[in-house]
Amino acid sequence: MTDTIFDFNGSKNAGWSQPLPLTENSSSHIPESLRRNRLPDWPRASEPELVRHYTKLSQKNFGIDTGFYPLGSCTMKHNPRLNEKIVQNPGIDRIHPLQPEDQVQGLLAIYYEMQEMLAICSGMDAVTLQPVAGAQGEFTAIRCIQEYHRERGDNHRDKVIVPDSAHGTNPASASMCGYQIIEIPSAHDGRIDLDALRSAVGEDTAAMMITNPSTLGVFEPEIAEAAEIVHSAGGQMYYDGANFNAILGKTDPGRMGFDAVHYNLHKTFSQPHGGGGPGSGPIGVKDHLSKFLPTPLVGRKELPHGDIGTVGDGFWYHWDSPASSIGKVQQWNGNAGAVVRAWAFYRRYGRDLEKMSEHAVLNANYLRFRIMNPNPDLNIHVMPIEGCPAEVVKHEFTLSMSPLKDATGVTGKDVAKRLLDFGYMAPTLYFPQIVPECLMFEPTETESKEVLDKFAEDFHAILAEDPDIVLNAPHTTPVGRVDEVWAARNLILRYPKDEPSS
Amino acid sequence: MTDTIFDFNGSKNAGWSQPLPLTENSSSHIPESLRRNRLPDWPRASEPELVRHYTKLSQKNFGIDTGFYPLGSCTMKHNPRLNEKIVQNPGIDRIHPLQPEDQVQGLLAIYYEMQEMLAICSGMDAVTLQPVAGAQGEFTAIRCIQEYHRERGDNHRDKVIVPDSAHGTNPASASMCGYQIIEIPSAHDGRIDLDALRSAVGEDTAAMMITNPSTLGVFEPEIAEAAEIVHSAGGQMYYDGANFNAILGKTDPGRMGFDAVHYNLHKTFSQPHGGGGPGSGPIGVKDHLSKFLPTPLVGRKELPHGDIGTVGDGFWYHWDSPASSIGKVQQWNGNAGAVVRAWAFYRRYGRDLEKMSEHAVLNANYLRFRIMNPNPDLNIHVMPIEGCPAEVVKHEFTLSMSPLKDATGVTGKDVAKRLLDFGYMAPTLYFPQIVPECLMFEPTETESKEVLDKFAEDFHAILAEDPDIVLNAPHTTPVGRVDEVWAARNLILRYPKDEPSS
Amino acid sequence: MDQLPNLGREQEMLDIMGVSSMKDLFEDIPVEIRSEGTLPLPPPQTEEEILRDAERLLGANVNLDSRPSFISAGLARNFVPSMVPMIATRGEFLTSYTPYQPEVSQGMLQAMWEFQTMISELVGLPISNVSMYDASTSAAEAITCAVRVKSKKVEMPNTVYVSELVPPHRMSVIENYTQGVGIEIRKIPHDEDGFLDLNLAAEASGSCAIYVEQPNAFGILDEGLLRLREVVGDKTAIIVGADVTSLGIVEPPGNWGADIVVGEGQPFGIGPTAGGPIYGIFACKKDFLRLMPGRIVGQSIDTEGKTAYTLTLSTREQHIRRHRATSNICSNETLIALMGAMHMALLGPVGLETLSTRILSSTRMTIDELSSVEGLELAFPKSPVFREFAVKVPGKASEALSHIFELGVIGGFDLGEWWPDRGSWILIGCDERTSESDISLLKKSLTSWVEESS
Amino acid sequence: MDQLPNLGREQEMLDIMGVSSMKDLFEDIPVEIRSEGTLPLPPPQTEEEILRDAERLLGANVNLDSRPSFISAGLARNFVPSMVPMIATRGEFLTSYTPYQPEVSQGMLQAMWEFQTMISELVGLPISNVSMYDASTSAAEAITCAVRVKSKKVEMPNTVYVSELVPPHRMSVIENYTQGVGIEIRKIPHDEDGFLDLNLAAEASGSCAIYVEQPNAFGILDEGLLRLREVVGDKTAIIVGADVTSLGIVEPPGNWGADIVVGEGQPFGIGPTAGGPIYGIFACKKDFLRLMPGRIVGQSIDTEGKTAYTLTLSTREQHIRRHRATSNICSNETLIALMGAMHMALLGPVGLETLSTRILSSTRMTIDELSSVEGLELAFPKSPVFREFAVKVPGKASEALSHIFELGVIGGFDLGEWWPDRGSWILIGCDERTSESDISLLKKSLTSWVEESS
Ligand SMILES: Cc1ncc(COP(=O)(O)O)c(C=O)c1O
Ligand SMILES: Cc1ncc(COP(=O)(O)O)c(C=O)c1O
Repeated sequence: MTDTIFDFNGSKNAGWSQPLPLTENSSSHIPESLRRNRLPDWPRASEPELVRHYTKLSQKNFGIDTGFYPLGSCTMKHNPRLNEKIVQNPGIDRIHPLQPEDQVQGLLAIYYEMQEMLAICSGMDAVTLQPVAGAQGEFTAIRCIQEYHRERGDNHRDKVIVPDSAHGTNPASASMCGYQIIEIPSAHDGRIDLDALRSAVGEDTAAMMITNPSTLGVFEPEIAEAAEIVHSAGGQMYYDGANFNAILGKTDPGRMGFDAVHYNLHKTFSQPHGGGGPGSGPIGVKDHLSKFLPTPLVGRKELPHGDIGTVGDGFWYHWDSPASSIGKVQQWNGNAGAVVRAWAFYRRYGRDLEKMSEHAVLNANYLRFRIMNPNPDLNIHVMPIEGCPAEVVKHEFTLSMSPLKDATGVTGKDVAKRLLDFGYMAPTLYFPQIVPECLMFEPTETESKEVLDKFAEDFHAILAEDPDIVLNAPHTTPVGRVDEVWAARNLILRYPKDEPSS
Repeated sequence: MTDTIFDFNGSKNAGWSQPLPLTENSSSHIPESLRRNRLPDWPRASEPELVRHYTKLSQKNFGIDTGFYPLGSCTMKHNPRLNEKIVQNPGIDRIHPLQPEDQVQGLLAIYYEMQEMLAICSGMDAVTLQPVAGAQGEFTAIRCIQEYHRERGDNHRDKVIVPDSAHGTNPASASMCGYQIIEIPSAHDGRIDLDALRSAVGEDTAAMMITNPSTLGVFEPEIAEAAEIVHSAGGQMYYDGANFNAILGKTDPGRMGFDAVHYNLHKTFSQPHGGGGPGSGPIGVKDHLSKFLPTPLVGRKELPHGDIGTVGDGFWYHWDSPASSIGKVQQWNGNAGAVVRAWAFYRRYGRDLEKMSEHAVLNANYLRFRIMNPNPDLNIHVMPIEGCPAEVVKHEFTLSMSPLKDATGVTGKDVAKRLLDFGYMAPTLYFPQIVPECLMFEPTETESKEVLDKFAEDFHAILAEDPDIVLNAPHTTPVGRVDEVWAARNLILRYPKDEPSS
Repeated sequence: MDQLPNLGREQEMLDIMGVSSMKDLFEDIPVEIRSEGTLPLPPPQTEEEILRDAERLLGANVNLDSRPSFISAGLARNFVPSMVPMIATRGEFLTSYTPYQPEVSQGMLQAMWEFQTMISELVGLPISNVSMYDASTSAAEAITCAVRVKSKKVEMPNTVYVSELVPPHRMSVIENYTQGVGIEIRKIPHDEDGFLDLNLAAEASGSCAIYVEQPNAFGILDEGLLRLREVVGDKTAIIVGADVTSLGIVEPPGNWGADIVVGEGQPFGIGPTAGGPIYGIFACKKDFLRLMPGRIVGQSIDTEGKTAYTLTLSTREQHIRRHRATSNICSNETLIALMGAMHMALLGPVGLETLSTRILSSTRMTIDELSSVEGLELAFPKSPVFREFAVKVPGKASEALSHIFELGVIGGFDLGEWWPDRGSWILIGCDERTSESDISLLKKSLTSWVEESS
Repeated sequence: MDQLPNLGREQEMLDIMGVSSMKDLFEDIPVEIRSEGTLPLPPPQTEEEILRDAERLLGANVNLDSRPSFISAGLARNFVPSMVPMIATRGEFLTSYTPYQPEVSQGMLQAMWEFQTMISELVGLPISNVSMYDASTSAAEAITCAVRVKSKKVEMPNTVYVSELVPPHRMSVIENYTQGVGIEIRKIPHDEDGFLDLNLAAEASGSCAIYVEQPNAFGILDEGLLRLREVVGDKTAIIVGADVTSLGIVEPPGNWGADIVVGEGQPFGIGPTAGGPIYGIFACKKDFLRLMPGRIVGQSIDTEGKTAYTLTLSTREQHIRRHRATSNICSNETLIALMGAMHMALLGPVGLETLSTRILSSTRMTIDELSSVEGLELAFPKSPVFREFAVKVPGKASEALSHIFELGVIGGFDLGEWWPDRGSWILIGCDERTSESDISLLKKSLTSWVEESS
């Protein structure tokens, strides 16, 4: 019906009803030259129209709630509704980050608990909750490492090593700190190539950034050796925690030899991803890096009389500034709302977070097994090959669709689009780039066996299908395959005119 | 994927996690013979599975939020989200109806305000908010009328008169009180037939039940005469308030001569209809009936010192019992949540409720005009005829699709089904029964001109369409036309067995 | 005004219609009955202002979660999982109405069909409708339904026996619903342990129906009811009002002969909400199906044979059968029943059992604690109870309750309000959320009252 | 555990795979680095328990709505229409991620394209991205973006001038984002009225960019900025940090020469939320498009020529361009931007104007009231302000604030925390919800402090 929100054509005065201003003619206090003459061409709509508009838009959007979302690396697990309920509390929604400590003891207590919990789970010594996304966590940690080297007079270290399988944010974050990126190739099985690493490290190595399980979903057994190599060259080891979901309670980056790590609360700890965010990317560091952390952190003091009031259970929570803090990476104290959600999620598992990882890994291995072992009666053109020939995977795995492409011309992207027709979100496509025609699957722990069985079955059906159907997929989605090249050529980035109206 | 909720097959122990019972072995306090041996076969599911299940079900459901819902008589207007927010307040959600007055002053204040407002708008003297639906309001009012006659020794009055155009609940409600129903035919234009009424009334007339505007959406100009006729026979006049949306601030049942009226808070006052309810059906009565109202009502007393506290603004609110109350029609105090929502809705309009009615009527007349005046270039098979040839309608109107049926075999029902394909809810079908092949349209005040224009256009498109397409509609809905006869023959009323498992 | 999309565009629309003014649209209302001037009401408010007033007013109510609370008496202070209201109020559910067009209402229809199944499983009867207004109207309509089904077949047509312990408010609803259609209600007494007097209940044999509650108004679980079928014989319908949350540990009435089971659905799905909207459950045997009240969803097929759901047996309902309908119910409590379905599905069989056990357990602990308070006396010390129990205090219950409220405890319900001769009885309700500290505060505060008043 | 559908079914799944135990799935972790035993954390909790703890903890925070509150300093105590969070948290939005598959993400994509348009209209620039993390990172990335675009074309590459009144926390973010890539930041002073010193600003001519704020940290609207383009010449990018809610009455920076406008989007769509999640706005002229950070949605067509939306210009982003990306931003603040879009759409042009006027109005009234308090002194009595203003108190701001907090008022922000030499300055923030009674309580409490402390 209405195509865009700008098709709502209420009267000149349409808009949100508000109480009257406290005084009249306040605008006389603004110099005339500074006054706006023409209001923005925003829609003139009523609540009924907008509720329907956005409801209808939502109907054209896929979420975990509407179907299986095996988007690898992104950990699209169920978002418990309790967490959404909790953040409606005015004790978080209506809190200003600059309120004095005594007004926000409850929030600080949650922050403190989260700092502690994340440190414990990762084997780190100190945690900040300030970074608001994984990428910002990376940036923050690399900044801390940068100051660490600087403080030691190690000013010549200007390179950061990343495997070629790393997520794009790793090199981008390091590069924003001014580092040169050394990309090292992976071994043929997608694992770290220690020889390549040995020849890459040197006196100019500031840090290495790596995730484990790797972006291929496979645990890197030689991680301790890698850390050893980097450390002995004087570099620092940075753990990209996007894959943390796989290993809680089983191992931790501290044991693996890392000095710093980020967590994606929107992955491991279920903060909803909301069409791209918000996220939250706390970082944990070992002692030697802790004084560089962004300011402030939450500390606590035991109160003289242990029994004083209920909130702090005998503690006084306060903001602390690390001695040589890099300062701020976000203006406030990070995405507090995401932290509170993650706290609620964590509380639901407590020490059983390990079970979460076990089930994430169980589901990934099960799905992989199901996909790789189709019913022999099916007429499958050709099977994909594993991105990594490991016996077990962790919480995700990759498949190369190259054989299919060679045999029928159907690419990984075509298969991905065809999956949409079956009511699934497509797996991550063409990442990591080292696996040709890569599809990356991460079922997460919150999918049932039945969903995984059905997905494997549907996947097989696609592999057995007339390639033409797959090549032209999707067929049943709100729009057909979208022309991305057209978009980039025409660059229609707003409605309808090219220039704002005022 | 999963067909029904019973396809979730979690482990034996799957289910909602709860804190442990306070004591062990409490079941030993229940005689063994009374203990349940086999638990119900409820689904064994996790939150992730259920969120998705119900989200997917919702995707197969049409609401005002998803499209135009011109279901006549039901007043499917926008449901403001503020109202939903307000009822999440623990001051309503977590209140017990038996709490003493001093614990619920705020709620009683809202009740009082609503009683007053409804009395004012309808020209009645007293209002109870206890009935939980329009039909229950009818029943309650007829009960009051019954006691009124009884108290006067008028025990022979055993008949209630309803026009043949009345809603089914009118005769059903009166009949539940033990009354015989006298159905009087409407005049040829659908209006009340005063002669028929005159010959129907008599010493046995307990009441007449009627709505105005009539179920044809047309104002009954002779309503005062009708009231006169009934009153002079000693009967009482009951106003079915389902069509109250049309007349606020323009006239009221008090002026028209009614003694009792119900309001549908879920129609006029925007309580969402939720797939069939909840509703709320307060009634208002004139003084002579007020002492029979259900118990309790809310009263208030001015406090000795006017300035005592903020809630009551100087008043003390209390529950009162009418002198000859019929007692209770619902165990508590009605649908308090619906009353609070309706209060929030009312507050948004205040004395401008009249604007609401104006726009409801404007929209209905506009839509009627648009539908009855198609673009002459269109190849419309045949136009519908008006259910009532009135110059203006009120908030709704009826069309007879008989000409179409005669010309092409396409029935009102077929057109209704075809409208679903265009993304609309169908108008009310075959009600009132006095209009052959009746479609009844009520756009409400919350639809924009653009929506009405488009609807008329699409309606014309259907009238011009190949009848086969319409006869086999709908074509794009989650399921095709559903076989209602099959359902009634096979009576599969639960899953999957016929008998409960225990 | 942010609710009227056509505000300020009236003239444009009138012009298209060829109508000159808004006034013309109301010319059909005779002058004599037209309202004059503006409604004598306050001016409109904005969302901000309404919300502020709402928070002020509702915030002034004492909510049950704000302190230890022991008031139950037919409604439950429950815990509703966060998912339930969030998903049930999705616009597709919230803003829909009766699924007259099944093709675009499969979501609600299927959910209600699943609801029927869960209720059927819960109470042990094959048929369930999709909700009545509440427990009281459900009981009332069960009685009229039983009379419709049985009157022609029994010795005592139009006669129904009802336990004398049905709470008076519920009884009043039953009376309103039955008085006009000539149904005679006869009361059956209970013995001093609160059990139904089975000897006198035998008199119901030959009547249309007997209505009893399990647990009853004092929370008592009555083992004798297991013999009720034997006592009243095969022809008289047994209608049982049940506490749905007891059915995780208590034998469902369907298993001991109930023909119809009714009750308050509220504990599954929604808070007590000051008494509504809540929903009643109604389940029955097949023989009652065609004369039962309310809405029923059936499985069916569409034109292509695909499974589909639809309302069925609508010929019982008022919009078809008019004054011969089995009930006048039209708008009902579907949305709340949907919340109930979600809650039941989340619980699962084991969750239900846990829930029942928790309630029983806290009831027992509360009894044990109060038993040790000198001056308090259990009204029915020997009878097994669930959720509620009556306690006699040395003085007026109302005064005891005011006293302990001052000490921060909502201590139960003054039974004198229902039965004046029980003015020293408090009905204490426990639930899954009752904590040890709640119980000890109740005990402490009651003790202090007993001490002060003695 | 109600979150793991396969709990208790592990063996069944392992059997199918031919794996004997869960342990086997973790055999690939070398023994030396395996964790021993259970995580040293408390046991799992149920939803009931977590909610209880959350309410206890969060309930202990003093929320801004619980009393008169005058703290702003870059975030707004706003009023968000009820519709916004309810519709924005529909699962289809809430539980989706980056719309990599546009075919099933048209909803979010279109909403974001509409968001871009509204921001573009708001600030008067043709291009908008779909949100940065917050105002501070948006400012920081605007600076690095401007340097990328301008460095090769200006006399002072890698040099950016920044107003000295940028709040220190924001400045710190800017420093972190710019320090490593060799950008030199030079400060421009303000005069005693709080206006940018335009003579010294002229030095920025020839640099890559100048970053100023309107209103600035003291709420001051600086008319001189209208001449900034003239002062710095054509080659230097003008970056303006704006209060989005001022733009209903204040001329948008795009109209007086800004190349990039950044700011805090929070006032549209979400409460202050203890500082996050919020979102930053970022809008620019065409020349910056290909080197700007963040996500952009473009209109396109599908295979049948139907209008469709998709992410575009992704080659700027890290997942394609890796270390040469224009930013490392990946997960961002889309959902909050969606809330912003809804809020802006609800307001409409006239609603925006009203909102701005209300804020201005309450600011003025607060100033007027406090001006009459003996002992208080406006820091910039002559300068026009919006939303905030600085007031000097006779003593320590922190003590004044503690005092009035005891009297029930959150009185503003102690500017000594940002600038130690302004330890007697309070930054008082007003907003659309400030009421006359709030103002009079503020006045009363400040007066009482002045009196007591003098
Ligand atoms: C492996 C990996 N590293 C880093 C990131 C960046 O995290 P964020 O999106 O939270 O910035 C991601 C996110 O997709 C990732 O998958
Ligand atoms: C004209 C009319 N009267 C009465 C009713 C009954 O109201 P309720 O559904 O609230 O019981 C309706 C409802 O549809 C109606 O349209």
